[in-house]
Amino acid sequence: MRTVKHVTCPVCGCLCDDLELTIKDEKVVKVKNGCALCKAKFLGYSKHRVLKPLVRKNGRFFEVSYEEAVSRAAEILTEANYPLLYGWSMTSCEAVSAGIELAEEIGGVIDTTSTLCHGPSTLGIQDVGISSATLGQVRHRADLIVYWGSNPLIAHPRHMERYTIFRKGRFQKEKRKLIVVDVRKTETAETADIFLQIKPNMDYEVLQALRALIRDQELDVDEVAGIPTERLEEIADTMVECRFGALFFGSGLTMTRGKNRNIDAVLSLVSDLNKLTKFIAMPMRGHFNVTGADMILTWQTGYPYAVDFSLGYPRYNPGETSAVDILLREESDAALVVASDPVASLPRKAAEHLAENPLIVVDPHMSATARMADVVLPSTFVGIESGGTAYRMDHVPLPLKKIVEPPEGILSDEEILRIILSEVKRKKAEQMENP
Amino acid sequence: MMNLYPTKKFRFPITAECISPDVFQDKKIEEIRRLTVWEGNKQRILGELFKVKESESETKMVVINIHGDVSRVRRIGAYMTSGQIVIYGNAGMHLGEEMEGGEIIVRGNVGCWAGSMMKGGKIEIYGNAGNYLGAPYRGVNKGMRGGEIVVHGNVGNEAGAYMRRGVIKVYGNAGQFAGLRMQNGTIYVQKDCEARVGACMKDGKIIVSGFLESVLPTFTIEGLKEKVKIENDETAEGPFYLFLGDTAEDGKGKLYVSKTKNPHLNRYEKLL
Amino acid sequence: MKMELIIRNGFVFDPINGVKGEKMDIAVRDGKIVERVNERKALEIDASGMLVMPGGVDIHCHIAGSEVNAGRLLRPEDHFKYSERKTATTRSGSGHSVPSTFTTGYRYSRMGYTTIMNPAMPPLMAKHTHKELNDTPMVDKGSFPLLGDWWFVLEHLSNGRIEECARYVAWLMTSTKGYAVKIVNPGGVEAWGFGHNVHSLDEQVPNFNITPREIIRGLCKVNKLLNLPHTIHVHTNNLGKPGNYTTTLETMKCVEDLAADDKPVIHITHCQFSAFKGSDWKTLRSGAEEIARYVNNHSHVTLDMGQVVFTDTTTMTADAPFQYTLHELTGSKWTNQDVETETSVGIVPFRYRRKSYVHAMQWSIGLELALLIKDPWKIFLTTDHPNAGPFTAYPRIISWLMSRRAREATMKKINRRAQSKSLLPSITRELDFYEIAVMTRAGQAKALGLKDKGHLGVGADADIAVYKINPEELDPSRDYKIVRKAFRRAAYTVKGGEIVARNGEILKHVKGATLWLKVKTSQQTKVNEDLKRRFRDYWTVEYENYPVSENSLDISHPINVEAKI
Amino acid sequence: MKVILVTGRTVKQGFWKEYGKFSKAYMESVSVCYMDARDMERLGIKDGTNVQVSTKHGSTILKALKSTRGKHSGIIFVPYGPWINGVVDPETDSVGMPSFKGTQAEVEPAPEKPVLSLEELLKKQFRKLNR
Repeated sequence: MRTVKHVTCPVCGCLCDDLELTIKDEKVVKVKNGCALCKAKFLGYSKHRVLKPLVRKNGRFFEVSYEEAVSRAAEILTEANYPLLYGWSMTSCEAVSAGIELAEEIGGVIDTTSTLCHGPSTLGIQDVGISSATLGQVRHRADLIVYWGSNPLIAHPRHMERYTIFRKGRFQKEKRKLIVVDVRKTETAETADIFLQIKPNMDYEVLQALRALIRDQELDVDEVAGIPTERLEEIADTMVECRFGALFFGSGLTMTRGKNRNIDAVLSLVSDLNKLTKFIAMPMRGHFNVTGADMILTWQTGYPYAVDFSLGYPRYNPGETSAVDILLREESDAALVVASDPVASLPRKAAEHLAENPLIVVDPHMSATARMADVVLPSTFVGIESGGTAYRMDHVPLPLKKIVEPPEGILSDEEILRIILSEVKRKKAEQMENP
Repeated sequence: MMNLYPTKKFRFPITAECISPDVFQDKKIEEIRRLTVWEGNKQRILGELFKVKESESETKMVVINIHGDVSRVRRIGAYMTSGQIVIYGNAGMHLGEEMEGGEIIVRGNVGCWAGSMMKGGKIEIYGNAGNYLGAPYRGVNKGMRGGEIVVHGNVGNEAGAYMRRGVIKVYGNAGQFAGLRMQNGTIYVQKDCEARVGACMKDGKIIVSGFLESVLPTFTIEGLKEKVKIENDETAEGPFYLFLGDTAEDGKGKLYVSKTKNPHLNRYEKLL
Repeated sequence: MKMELIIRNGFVFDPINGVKGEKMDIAVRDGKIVERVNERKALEIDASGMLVMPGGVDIHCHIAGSEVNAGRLLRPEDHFKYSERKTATTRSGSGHSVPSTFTTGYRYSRMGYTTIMNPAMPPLMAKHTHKELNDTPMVDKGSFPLLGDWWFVLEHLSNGRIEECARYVAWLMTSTKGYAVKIVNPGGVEAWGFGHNVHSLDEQVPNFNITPREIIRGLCKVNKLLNLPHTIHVHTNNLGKPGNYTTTLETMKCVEDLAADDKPVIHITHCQFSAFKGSDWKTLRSGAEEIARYVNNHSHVTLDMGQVVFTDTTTMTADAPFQYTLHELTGSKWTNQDVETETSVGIVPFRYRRKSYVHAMQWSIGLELALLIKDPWKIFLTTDHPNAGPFTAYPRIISWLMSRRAREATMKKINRRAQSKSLLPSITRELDFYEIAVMTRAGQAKALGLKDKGHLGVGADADIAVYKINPEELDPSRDYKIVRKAFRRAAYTVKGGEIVARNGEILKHVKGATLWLKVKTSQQTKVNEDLKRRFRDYWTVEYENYPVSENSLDISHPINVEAKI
Repeated sequence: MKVILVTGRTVKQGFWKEYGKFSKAYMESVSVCYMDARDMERLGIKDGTNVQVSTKHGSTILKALKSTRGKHSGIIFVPYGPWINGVVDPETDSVGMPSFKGTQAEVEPAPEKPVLSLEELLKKQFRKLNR
């Protein structure tokens, strides 16, 4: 038995780095400090593993060597006219970096699960900017917390305990005020001082109304999205009167009608509030390294997700170069999925085209997507069986640790991608010689 | 006059900003066939993807006719300054992006970002247009700066976003957020309009002659108007409610909404 | 073993070794300048009729890290028309004012630059900065942690515990793999945590019993105690505000008594932004004369220009309250990122327009400073990339510095009122290639304390730039356009003894090392459980997960520093 | 009955997905539909009755569960997952994001129709597995 301390949790965007794990016979047997999701991952990850590379022949999977699987994968990718490389939010920055180079080499489109969570938030930021901060800043200073369209008690279980409601800070010893805005009374809403239950698809109207109210504009209407105007005035006053406000928003805003414009409005509201007090906003990023994938794509290509290399240089235009749109238009002719399960998470029509493509899946599990694959390359669990770097939702980078040995012979995402890349380069050089 | 016929049904995105009168000008047909285009990640020449034929023309103006479905072909007519493109079929994204002059006529539907950031000239679409008609590229705060777009069918979301000058006329329906953050210019929607028209508009004019799902709470009623000028000698017959907004950004844009088609808005009348 | 190289017959400008345009050969072996090489075996560059200089050194350019990346993310519109295609040797990229990392490295290399300093690293984000620096090829690089508003610094200095503070700074410098102490609007950035600012050197920082003056003096003393190669690197209070030149003068004065042996103890960065006279934007005037007079009479200061060029760019500094003011002023989109316990960042897109009075005055002020300060070893060429313009504008700035005619050509096109208020028309000075070599490499390397950079003496790193300019034939005053062109595309860039670029074409993608300080103090801060708890209490990460490990640097180049404590 | 469909995360979904998508526990945590008690009454169904949820994009069979999350009449809540993905609106409005929340839907009782297992669901939905 041994213990490992200060472990970073590879589950959600909170990226708690204070876990203490007990290891027995190269298995995690005890998790200290972790939430339910964290415990589920560390104690349950080793089930339903794929332990041998698989290649589909005549509709059936056959176990093969990594060499054979990689060779087949490289063949698929080299031949493709418009390959899609999707996933990336549940692996290390180092693996993403290899993925970007691969996408560039084969003239593909690389997109992350941002596209399905906070892609619209990025579009909002690109239109109006964002006033934000690291989570410690919130912890030390905020006296007002707003969760809008997000349910941290479920999706980010330790967010409130580590950074907001249940934690004291240097300048904030008293209890903070909590406002929750949602379409139903979530677990988080139950703990709120103020809960605004608004009609679905009406967030934009509420946000704009608040913006007008903090400018002391009068509204011509008596209610917005089911909320009386006087009540909105009270909320506006509460926001203006705080010393430091922090608004966290989730997919309740990005996935509903208005999408990126809801975020545009939320960020504009927060920006406006800075004329009167201090206010910050932050997207509640879901997967543990979706922020890191955005970051590394941004510094290597200039763009955070949905990057299209088909013309030999990076281009970006979600709606045009994003995964779901490409799949719905049936444009791709090959796909590589890393650390994600799009067949289980994309709308069916998009998933259908993905499955029709020659499909390569790099994943430790037999996921729904792996079930559809032509090549399955089993990999290690990043943050458990291999290390690397990940970014917390507030852009703080943290180390992922290798805690236990992976099953014998199993490679990491990064290693697999690097060998695919070199195999692709080899095949391309070969083609140059014998066209 | 150059005629282009697609040689096949395209599966991959085709990038072909070379299909522009400015590029074709003074080029021999052989040179035109050799222009670079991209099919997915493969570089091709125009002659591989299109049969190119020259035909007699009465005008000196460069005219390009495209016969067939080019809905996967992007950037046709981008940056053009003169001449004419006529498309007998559907056209792809970014049609006439940043065009400065000349004319594009589409006898079919067009994809998103048609006339994006255009500065001059005219685009006339007989079918429907996608989202972001005349709207700018991501992060850009200058939309349409001149010229005219006419759509006989419907348009998607964010038509005329960030518009600074020019006219967009839609004879069908419009999606959400028409005229988002517009600063000047005119948008006319003859039929119905989804919600959030004029969101964050600072100035300019939007006219909705059909049913409007809802007016943003940040618009204030200003009065009633019998008719509104669209451009030159074209007017829209009312009566119209006149709203001002968007007060969320201290805007003073004018939003005209048909009174007769929108009885659900008559509650505003008590404020007049 | 690497190849040997000989650069023949060039006009060599090597100010550190007193070489002023003499025709000579430069020999290279194993990445170093050597006395001689085997001339039959060595690869030869024929540099006859060309300038040979040490590789360019940039003391201040925001090219990597969380704030730069937030700028990239904010601005797809900055990138989509500035793309670089992948080639057999290079990676692709994009960006005008905030280019992607690979592209940044290639662009520097094309101009003959080989060493660059990234001047603003939030310590908590150091891992990020170094990841980006790893991906910035072609150049050696370093990064300055932002320390002026770090709680540990504020607390120790307010209690007068200079030595204790120095030990923490030593720990942080080594932990973050940093190169110099950066101070930005001291006290103002902490005040921004609640949306406020400080407005003079003697205003109390809210919640901390300390003033900006005490922070600057304290860190200046710490810097000396630790024996760091560069001085404190200061972005002044009140930056970007009319009338701020007095704050700048006071800032320089406040450490006057800490100087010894005529050595610099403070670097005032992007001084143009801190040299404004006047009471508001309408009455804005240049404070360059006053600042130049002070600098000409003192030896404890170095500065860099922060030269404005007329273009669309992205402003980004840790001076978040200033960035907010800029957002209010322009109405442009605004990104802010406060970093717990340490610092902040603000980003606003900006366009410098010739026809704007203020922007034209800023353009003039930068050049006035560079020309009125007599000693080129005291003021260096920068644009505070990308704040006053992208670094790719350096060749243009060189032409302004070398040619009155070039200045007049631009002067004619700027705002008329600015034309009449500018001091530039009265300045006749035109710099020569030697002075340019000082301002763009030798002086910068010296100020940074980089012993192996910025010169071509035996033992120096073989980082060399060759430009297609014949100083015997060309009159830079008249032929400033040729000068500009030549500096834009070095004929050859040699990095670590290898030819990496030729006539603007990248021949080889090389990594470049990360330079950082391994500071040794005789008595180190004892890290016990209590201290770890305090770390955890100040930050939201574990003490153990905070430092940047050396093996995370692709090429680590530690520089050992023996502290005096 | 006409409702608005909202999909999202739940504790169980987040928990069991770590154990593998083909586990029974994952299926049981995801192939469910949380409804307002009054809506269930109106439909005449009990806690645990199967319902068919349909939109113009497709339909699926889920087990209806009484929501403990206050009143939200007219809204049904379904955890993210393959069961509901055939039903949500794939339209991205040219921003890349499908409409996972706020889709108009129809709910009807389907006590005799079974909830499919993941394997069955995939076989039904994807041609590739039937070749």
